[in-house]
Amino acid sequence: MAWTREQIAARAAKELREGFYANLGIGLPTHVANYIPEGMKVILHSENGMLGMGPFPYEDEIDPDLTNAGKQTISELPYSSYFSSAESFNIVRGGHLDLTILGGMEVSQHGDLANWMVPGKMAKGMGGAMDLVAGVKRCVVVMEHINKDGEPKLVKKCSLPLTGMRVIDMVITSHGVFEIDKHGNGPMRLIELAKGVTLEDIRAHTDADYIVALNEEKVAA
Amino acid sequence: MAWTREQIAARAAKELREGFYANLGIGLPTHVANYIPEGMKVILHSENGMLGMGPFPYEDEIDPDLTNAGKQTISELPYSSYFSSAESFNIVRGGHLDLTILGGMEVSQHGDLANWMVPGKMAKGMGGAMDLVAGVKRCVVVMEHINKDGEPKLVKKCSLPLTGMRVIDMVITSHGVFEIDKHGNGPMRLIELAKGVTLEDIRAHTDADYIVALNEEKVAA
Amino acid sequence: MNKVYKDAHSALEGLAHDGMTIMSGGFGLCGIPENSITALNKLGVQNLNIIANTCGVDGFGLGILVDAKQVKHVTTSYMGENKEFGRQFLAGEIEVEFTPQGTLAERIRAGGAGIPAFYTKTGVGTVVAEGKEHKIFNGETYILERSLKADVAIIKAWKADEEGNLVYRKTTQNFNPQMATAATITIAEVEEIVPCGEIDPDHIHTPGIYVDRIFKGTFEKRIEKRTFRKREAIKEIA
Amino acid sequence: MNKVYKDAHSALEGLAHDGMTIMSGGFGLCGIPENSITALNKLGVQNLNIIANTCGVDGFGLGILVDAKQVKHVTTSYMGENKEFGRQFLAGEIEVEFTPQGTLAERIRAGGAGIPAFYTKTGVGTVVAEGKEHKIFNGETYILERSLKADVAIIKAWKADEEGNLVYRKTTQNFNPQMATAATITIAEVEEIVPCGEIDPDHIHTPGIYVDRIFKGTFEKRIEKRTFRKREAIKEIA
Repeated sequence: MAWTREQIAARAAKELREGFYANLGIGLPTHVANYIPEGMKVILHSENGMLGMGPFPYEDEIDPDLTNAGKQTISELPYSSYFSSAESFNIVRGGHLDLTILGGMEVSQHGDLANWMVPGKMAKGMGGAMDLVAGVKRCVVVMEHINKDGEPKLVKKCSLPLTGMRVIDMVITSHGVFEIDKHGNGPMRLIELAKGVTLEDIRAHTDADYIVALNEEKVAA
Repeated sequence: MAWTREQIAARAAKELREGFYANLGIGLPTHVANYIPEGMKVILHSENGMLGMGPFPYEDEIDPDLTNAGKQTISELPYSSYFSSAESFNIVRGGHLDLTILGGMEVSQHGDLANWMVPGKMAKGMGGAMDLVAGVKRCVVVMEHINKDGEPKLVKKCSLPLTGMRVIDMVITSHGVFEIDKHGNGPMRLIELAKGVTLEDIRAHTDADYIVALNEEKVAA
Repeated sequence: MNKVYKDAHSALEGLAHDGMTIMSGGFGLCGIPENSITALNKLGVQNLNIIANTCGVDGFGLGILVDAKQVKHVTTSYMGENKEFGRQFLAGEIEVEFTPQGTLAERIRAGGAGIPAFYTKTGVGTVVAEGKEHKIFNGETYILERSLKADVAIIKAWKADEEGNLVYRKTTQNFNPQMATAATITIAEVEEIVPCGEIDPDHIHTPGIYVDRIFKGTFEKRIEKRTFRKREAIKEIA
Repeated sequence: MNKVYKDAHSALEGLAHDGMTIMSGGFGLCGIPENSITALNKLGVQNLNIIANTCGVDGFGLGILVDAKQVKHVTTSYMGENKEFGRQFLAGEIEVEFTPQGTLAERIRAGGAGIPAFYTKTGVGTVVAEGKEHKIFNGETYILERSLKADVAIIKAWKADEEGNLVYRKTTQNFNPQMATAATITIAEVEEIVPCGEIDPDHIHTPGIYVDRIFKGTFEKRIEKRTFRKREAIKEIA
């Protein structure tokens, strides 16, 4: 009884605003695009050099010269633009993106993120993740609340190698939504509970310090 | 009895080679373009964002959107390209230009150049001169041998504020051609005399240390 | 999110304030934001900090703001043949920071790209290097240059689409694309605004993410040095 | 100065040598220099230092050189799903320097732009920052990153003219334009070589000054993840 992956993606989509320039990470974050409200214009950035990323193409329009950062074939929109990787990361590093939504392995209560390697396992590389968390105005992580071994992923201090230090503003897990004051030293703020999840569930599966600051309406929703 | 300004420009043109990418400074250096040998392709760079700078346009083809770094209206060639100032100076700073030819007020025997300001007089700014001398593979100065007050412009040490330190490879004056070993501490090498100029003339009007290393053929020419 | 404004005045109103830092595109009088400059003059804002490669001529381009004594400080590579600018400079009425042209371009680019500082060889051993950190890389000496940012960038492009994607024409590009990236608010004046989809996305020079406001301007395009050749005689260069 | 070569082999012959540093453009399998990679494989050069955002897949792209054990060191942001690469990495047969993707792009750009080092926030507090100079600007901590250069850059563009001016198509641009600037010799393989004058000079992405050799290649353009939607059902994004 918690949010499914699709429900996490749907909740994350509520962080989007009209006119936002946003980057959605590979995997679960990509699904957020399916929940952009009808009529809202959100311009999606793809690290490999595109703004205005469109949906998957029709099969007869697949173009090997048009792929996204996840190496998937995609399509363009009337307002799309293409550019180099250098320009793409000027956009990222320069703070021009309004929002990025990324997956996570661990998030600390002060906003540290670990999502690129597990010691002892083969690291494939950080790709653009370190650039995104360092540069984008607002960083949201979407992930399960506990890992495969049943351990909390919201922690006091990350045990895995970091992707960024004090970079995450919000975490949306299968269990609820947490706000982080990445520049301060306070606890996380639990602002929403997933349907069917109790405060007791959160307590049992969260290592990070947090306070409960539920928005009544949102609990009911 | 020395080289005229046009003769200096003509001599400087001999430093060009087929396929060179070159930047010609404002004033006398601009005239060098008139002496590029027939059939030799030299691609001219303009700091304001162009490669393949063409000649002045025909009067009915003047385009205010197409000017050079001297703010003159110019024309394009079939192989021209346009780009930003940032890219233009990546080309300069990154060492992609083969040659620049610049004017000078003073050049020291170790290749220091002063050509942008005179203390007490109003400085208009260095423009791209400091970037050019710092970045271009080979820097040639064209200038009169003595200044308006009759003083030598080839000096042991510049008295005017520098444009660059140890940056000049060759100086072509009204009196002759001098090579500089900008990374060493030796004297300049006088390799050519202008027609009608004697070694005595050079001695009388040169403050810099130099040795005479004339190429016989060139003296005769 | 409508980025299209009626004119320079409506695009600048509410943004312009005394003491603000403005980046202004152009090289000489080529590719300058004529309309925004005139609007700033009419709005009467004072004590402006201007970042621009050159500062116009008497009575045109940024010269308009200089003539009206609206400018307090200029970061530039070349002040040009502007007499009133020269007079104010010598009289100490206007402060000038000269920065080499390529360093200026790169400092602006760095400002937009999240790079606070970079090393360059340009200016080593000159007055430009004074007071700056020196460091040796591979046996060569470099100096540390800081990035530049602005409150507002006023730039000129040829065409925009409604998303703010911009294309420039010939040598009007110059400082405009980088300035677009380095300001809190970027205002682009253009000769034509076209619907999205009309500009080939491979031809876009400045992606719309960098552009906050656009308007269609009217342009005098004054020529600083009108040089030309006769049809008959002159040999082509190169 | 003829820049046009017959094929990858003639463009690389005499340049390729054991232990050389090669920048290779592309992102995944999109916009990669397929022909030059194959030629390097056939030339049999060993102990290569490769700078590339990703390293191909087993049997295609840079994976060809990895499979043949021609690669000694890789500077990359993401090694991808390449099994043989992973095996060599775990076995210590290949050295890998991971660098964040944006930092990699900027290090290459800096290499071509005469900038030996720059400060960035990316990687602060992570393993990437270890051993690097830290400096505070405006209250924020940044690390100093060094530029990258190569002996040869092998890149892929859509079209070239005979001067070497290049245009790219869609997302094939990626690392190619910056790599073109950062190598002693840049070899561009293209789908079409056109006479000078056929490419609008405002549309040129890479000016010919950065390009030493060009040839017309043949391209498989393998797709890594073939994703599509049905015509009927699916709602458009945005």
